[in-house]
Amino acid sequence: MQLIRIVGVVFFLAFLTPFIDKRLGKISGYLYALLPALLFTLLLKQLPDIIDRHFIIQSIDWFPLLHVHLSFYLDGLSLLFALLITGMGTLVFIYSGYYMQHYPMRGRFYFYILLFMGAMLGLVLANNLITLFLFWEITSFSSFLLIGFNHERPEARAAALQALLITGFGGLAMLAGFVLLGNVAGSYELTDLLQDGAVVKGSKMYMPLVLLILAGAFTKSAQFPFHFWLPGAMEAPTPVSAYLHSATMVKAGIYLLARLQPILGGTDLWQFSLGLAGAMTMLVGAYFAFTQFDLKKILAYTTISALGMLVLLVGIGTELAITAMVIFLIVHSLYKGALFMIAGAIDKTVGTRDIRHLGGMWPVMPVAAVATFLTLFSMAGLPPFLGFIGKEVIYDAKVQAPEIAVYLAILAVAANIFMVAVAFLFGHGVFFGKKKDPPKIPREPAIPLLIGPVVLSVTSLFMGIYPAILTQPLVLPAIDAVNASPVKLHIQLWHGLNLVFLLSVITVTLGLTLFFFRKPATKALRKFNQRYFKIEFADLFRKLVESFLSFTKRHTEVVQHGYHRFYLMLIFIVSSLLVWYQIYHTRGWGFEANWEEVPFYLIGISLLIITAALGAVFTRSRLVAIILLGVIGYAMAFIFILYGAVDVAITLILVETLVLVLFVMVVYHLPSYMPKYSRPTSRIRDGIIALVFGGFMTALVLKAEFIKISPPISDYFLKEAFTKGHGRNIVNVILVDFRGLDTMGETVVLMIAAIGVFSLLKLKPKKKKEE
Amino acid sequence: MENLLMLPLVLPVLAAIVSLFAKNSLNFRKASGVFFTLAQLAVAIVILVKVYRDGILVLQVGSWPAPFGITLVADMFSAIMLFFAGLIGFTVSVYALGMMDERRLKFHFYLLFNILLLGVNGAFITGDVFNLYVWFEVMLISSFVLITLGGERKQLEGAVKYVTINMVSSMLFLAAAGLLYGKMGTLNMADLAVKLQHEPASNLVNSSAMLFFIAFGIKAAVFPFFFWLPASYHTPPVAVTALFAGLLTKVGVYAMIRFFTLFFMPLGGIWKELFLITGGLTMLIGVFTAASQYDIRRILSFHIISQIGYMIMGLGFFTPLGIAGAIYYMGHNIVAKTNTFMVGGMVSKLKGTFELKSIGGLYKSHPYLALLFVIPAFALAGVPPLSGFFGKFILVKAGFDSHHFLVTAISLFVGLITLFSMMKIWNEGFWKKQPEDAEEVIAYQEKKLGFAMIFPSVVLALFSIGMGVAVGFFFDFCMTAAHQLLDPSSYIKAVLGN
Amino acid sequence: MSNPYSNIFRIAATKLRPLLFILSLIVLYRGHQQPGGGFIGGLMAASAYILYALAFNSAEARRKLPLSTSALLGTGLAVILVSGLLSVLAGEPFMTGMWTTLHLPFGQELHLGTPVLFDAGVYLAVIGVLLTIMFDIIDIE
Amino acid sequence: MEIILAIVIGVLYAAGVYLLLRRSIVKLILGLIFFSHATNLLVFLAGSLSKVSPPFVQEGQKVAQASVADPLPQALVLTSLVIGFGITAFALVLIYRFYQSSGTVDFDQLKED
Repeated sequence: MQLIRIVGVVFFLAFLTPFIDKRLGKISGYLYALLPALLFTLLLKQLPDIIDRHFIIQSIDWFPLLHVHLSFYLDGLSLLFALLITGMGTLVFIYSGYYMQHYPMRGRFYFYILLFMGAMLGLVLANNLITLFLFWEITSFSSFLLIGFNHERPEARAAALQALLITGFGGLAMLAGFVLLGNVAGSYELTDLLQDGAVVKGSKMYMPLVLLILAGAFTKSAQFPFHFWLPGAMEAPTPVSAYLHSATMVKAGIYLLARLQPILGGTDLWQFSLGLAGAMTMLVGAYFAFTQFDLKKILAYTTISALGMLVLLVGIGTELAITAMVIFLIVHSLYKGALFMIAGAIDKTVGTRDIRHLGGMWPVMPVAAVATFLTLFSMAGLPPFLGFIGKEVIYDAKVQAPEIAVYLAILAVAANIFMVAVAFLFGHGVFFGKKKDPPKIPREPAIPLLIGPVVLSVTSLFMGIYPAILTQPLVLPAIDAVNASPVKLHIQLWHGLNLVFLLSVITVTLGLTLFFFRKPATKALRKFNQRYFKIEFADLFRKLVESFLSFTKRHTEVVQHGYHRFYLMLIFIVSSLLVWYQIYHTRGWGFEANWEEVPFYLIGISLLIITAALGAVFTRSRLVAIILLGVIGYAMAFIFILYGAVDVAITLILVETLVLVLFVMVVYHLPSYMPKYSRPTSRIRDGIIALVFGGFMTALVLKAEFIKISPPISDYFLKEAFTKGHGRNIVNVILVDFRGLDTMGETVVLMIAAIGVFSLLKLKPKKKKEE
Repeated sequence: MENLLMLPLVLPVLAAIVSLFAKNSLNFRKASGVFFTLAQLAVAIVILVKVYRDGILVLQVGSWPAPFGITLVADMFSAIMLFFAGLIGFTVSVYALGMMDERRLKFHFYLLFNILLLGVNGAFITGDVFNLYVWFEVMLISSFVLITLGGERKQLEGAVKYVTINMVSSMLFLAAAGLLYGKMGTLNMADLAVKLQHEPASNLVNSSAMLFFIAFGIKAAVFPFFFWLPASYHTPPVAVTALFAGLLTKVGVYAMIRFFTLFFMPLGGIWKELFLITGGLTMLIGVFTAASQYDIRRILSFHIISQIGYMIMGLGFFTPLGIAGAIYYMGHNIVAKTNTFMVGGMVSKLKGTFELKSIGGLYKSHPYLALLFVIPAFALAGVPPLSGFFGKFILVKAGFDSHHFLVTAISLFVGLITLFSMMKIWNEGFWKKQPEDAEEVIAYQEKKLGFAMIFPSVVLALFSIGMGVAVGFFFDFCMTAAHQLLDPSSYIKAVLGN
Repeated sequence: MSNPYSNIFRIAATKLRPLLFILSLIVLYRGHQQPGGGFIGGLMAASAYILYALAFNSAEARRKLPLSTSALLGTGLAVILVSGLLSVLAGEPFMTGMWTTLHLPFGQELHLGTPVLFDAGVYLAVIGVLLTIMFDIIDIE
Repeated sequence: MEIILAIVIGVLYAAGVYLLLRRSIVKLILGLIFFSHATNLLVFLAGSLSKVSPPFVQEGQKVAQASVADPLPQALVLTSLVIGFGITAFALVLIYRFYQSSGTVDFDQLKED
């Protein structure tokens, strides 16, 4: 099987959506579902091979110089994820087929979500870290486009940007981490890296690279304190929430952690970071889920909690913990996907997702109610659902975790108590209790909306009842991949009466208690939140962005302030500092002032130039300034003649005259020159800057004069000007022959200057338009 | 065949001559203007292929042997830059067909355009220090005229700043060239390199080298010399800005890389540190300034600065990968930056303004424009698999390889802010609803976007994608160029003979 | 410009024009051997017309020109380019000097080469440039 | 004798810098002209000043005498002079138009928006 084709075909279909959607219109969603279904069966067929440890590795050279290959790897872990992605994908497409049928820009929706699915498949199948990163980023961006799908809502735009910035931040950190990892191990291929765990752990770069990679995984998987983008992401259409923000994209971080566990895991740093982040996230998510009103928000926070649990389990890293992680991953995907679909279905048919406006609806929508409750039982970890097994293994893993077992167990129980309560709150709130009057008359949601939840809850049930047949073959290869050593494990529903079972019982009991006292409890908690726990992370983030913006605004006002002469001033000051530093640094040149050699006329002419320059600087009359400028020009021509530069002198005199004429003609039109704009202090400041600048130029000239590293090439010109250049005026021969290209350029400059003058004077903006 | 190298210089001059004589037929002038840019692109491709296959191309102009006359040299680096100059020249000239108003076209727009390319081409292929000055001046004067063309008040105000600061830079460059000649007695780059290599006292050259750094720094718009750029780039018509944004600062970077790899960095001294510090600060300050803007052109202008920082940083690493990365990044940036400006121009054509606060709704009304924006914008932000991602990846790798962690971390952080700025344009201009109280937009009659505007943008977008997808292919050129730069013996041998 | 000097100025400008023009040609031709050359020659020739334009007006001076200013620019540039390309036709590198000797009557020899042609191109272009600039500026008044 | 000319160059640059830092746009142009004067003199000085006869090949000889001045800096100065002239002319007209459209010669009144 060509793995690249599995990924490629999804992208291919994505790029066809604009055409397909135009042709097929409303039914396109159902058709798209065929592709993930097909891929699901294809992947499932690989299962026996994978169980027999016949892994697939395929590679295409992409950027071999830097060891980047489009390489793919199918083992138990990637297969499990790929199955989840395609399986959930099938259901989500069926669901969207109905849900999205009247949405504006439906075509773009399918485009993005297919793009996402392809990227997600690529991510879990990639063998090369950089390839993985490529797909990782595409999931971020397609998620951005999907969260902001209702783009005319400011909240949607803000949430999309927030998610993108956070995951983008993590992505960049992760890229840095990958590059470091690649540098340490000499390869980006996971299959190579899996052999090199010891090298990596022993390297000096281990700590930075782990922290950087964790930043990527944690942001993507919404770990505390980056968790807040996930509730915000509920701005996306519900199929997106069901797919991306519960079952797949947020699991990418978990996948990565599990994938890298054999390479990076097992150290204190790893266990501590994952443990801390996971535990915090688990608690924070569960706690906040309890106090939400919006169904999707409730689910989002429970997702956060579950993600925390998964990270924690990867962090513990024992065989049992990994087992628990893998099982719970499946459990969670099944129930969370189903619940989101239910929430969306209710929203669609009833018109609201606010739990305060819902209630007593089981008589009108019995199928939905049954599916929901089956799902919720799994979520609450009741037997005989897969959720029960999941929870049992989790407790088992924690009880048996080294050293910190007690604390972990307590944390897990605490979080699960909230989960149980939330599960009942959700189910009860929607289907039992008083009937309220929601915006639309409640009825059974359409069949396509229910297929997903029903399939998922039934799967969950059967996987719980027949763990050996259904669960084990799926789970074992994955565990095997993470532990990188074959695992013998027997998964069963009933473990017998032991500590773990006791914990389960406690959890359910306390959860139910919390549920029964929900009214006082939520009230108290909300009050508590208002008073003591005010931090809204999303707000905090928004403030961070805003203060960054106002910082940049101030920064801009400082940097690009608009005063031209201060720009110049800064340039002059920095130049002076840099050049003086260099002159000081390379000061080894013999410099001796020899005033005796200087002929008197040279002193005279120099004094003339200096005086004229000072005069031109300080005069208040522009006419005097212009005349003095002319004097300088002619004096310079004199110097040129003294040193044998006849042509230069003639040209300078002519040019100087022309410039004077031009100056007079132009300045004639300007208002009388030079009102006294500047204060004495600024004059002194500018004077100092000018002297420092002029000073280094003098120093450089002297330096050039006293250092002659090699004889000039012009001897050649003296020899060849007449014999080969047929001219006696060597300067002219240089201009038209030896360096004729310079003269060509020079002529072009003149020509453009002329055109510039012409267009400046002749092409003026039309009067009637603005200004 | 060595005369091939004269074509990048002869063709634009020919274009100018044609334009001067065809005074009365605007259509002919337009057609020939575009034709000559296309011809330059074709020549550039031929040169690139030839240099890649057969090694460095050299033309001794006037048959004068190397250190004495002017030598035109195309090594890989030059050829790559020449190619991008041709690509941008051609695409922008087509774009200008749709964007420029008739009046400006009448006033020799295409002549100026071609002469600007002459300056750029000349700068890329000359092997002579003073000749480089001349081409800089050609480039500069035509950019002066292009920036003022039309004579609107804002243009003139921006131009005065642009002109003065750039003239100061030119003078410093000229002074540095003069001082270098005074010490070394030669102007030919290869000859200079040889003389500096074998001279124990050559580090004394370093202080005039600082003048080169400042002069090129101003041209390349690095911190703290960049002020002229944001002060002026938003004033001329967007076709002009697109051309400038893509090419002009890169010529400064080109000169910086050329001079410092060939002459000064092997001498030792503070150059590496200076480049890393300048690069880091340029990235940061440019990107911060961009984040606060709300005018599309100003956002993009400030990002030019920040992205120059990446290239300077790559030079500062001074490893083959670093320099190749800088070259690759330069190519990527030339393409993507020009394209974002082009899309910005189309937005203004539709809405009559560049002010993000007044526009919106383009995602809904012009989906293909949204797509055209997203590609270069994502490329700039470094999203895989577009060109910018690999630019960033290579530089990060080069930075980590050479243990420059801080500046590399800064470059990653800057990538994030760049993403933020690009998404700001996206959120405000494309996703947001068209604000109903934006007077200038309401008063404006929406213009249609013609093929001439869209086509070049599509070409550049495909190029951004291609440079990413086929990164191995493109980077091969850059790597060859970097090896040539770091081991100048082949360059020297090609120019001077044995 | 109706002061008593203007008439004298006009007469001077009219008389000087051909004189300066011929002088400029000499400067151009001698340039390769003696001080002078295309730029200086061009400047002198241009000043003939600039004086004329100052004495009368730019429109009058334009009329006296054999070619329009932009055609002068174009011709100048074209001559430069041709002088460089001649050697290319002969298979030599761009801008290689090609020399030939013309035998004039009375035993005179005229040594002609592409560099001289090049200088003539500069000469023409410089005239075009200066006249464009000066005429336009004179037109401001 | 270099030292005196080096000082002249320094003074010209200083004068240029000082004028460039003024608010008046006319002084800005003056400053630029100073800058280009200073630079031309500097480039000229870069050749050695010890030989002073003009660089010509004498009649009847085929090779110039060794005592002639270095012709290359002269050629460079010539080129840069001419280029400088073109740019100065353009800049002059630019400030004229600048004044015409903005009505001021004071640079500080023009902050970018």
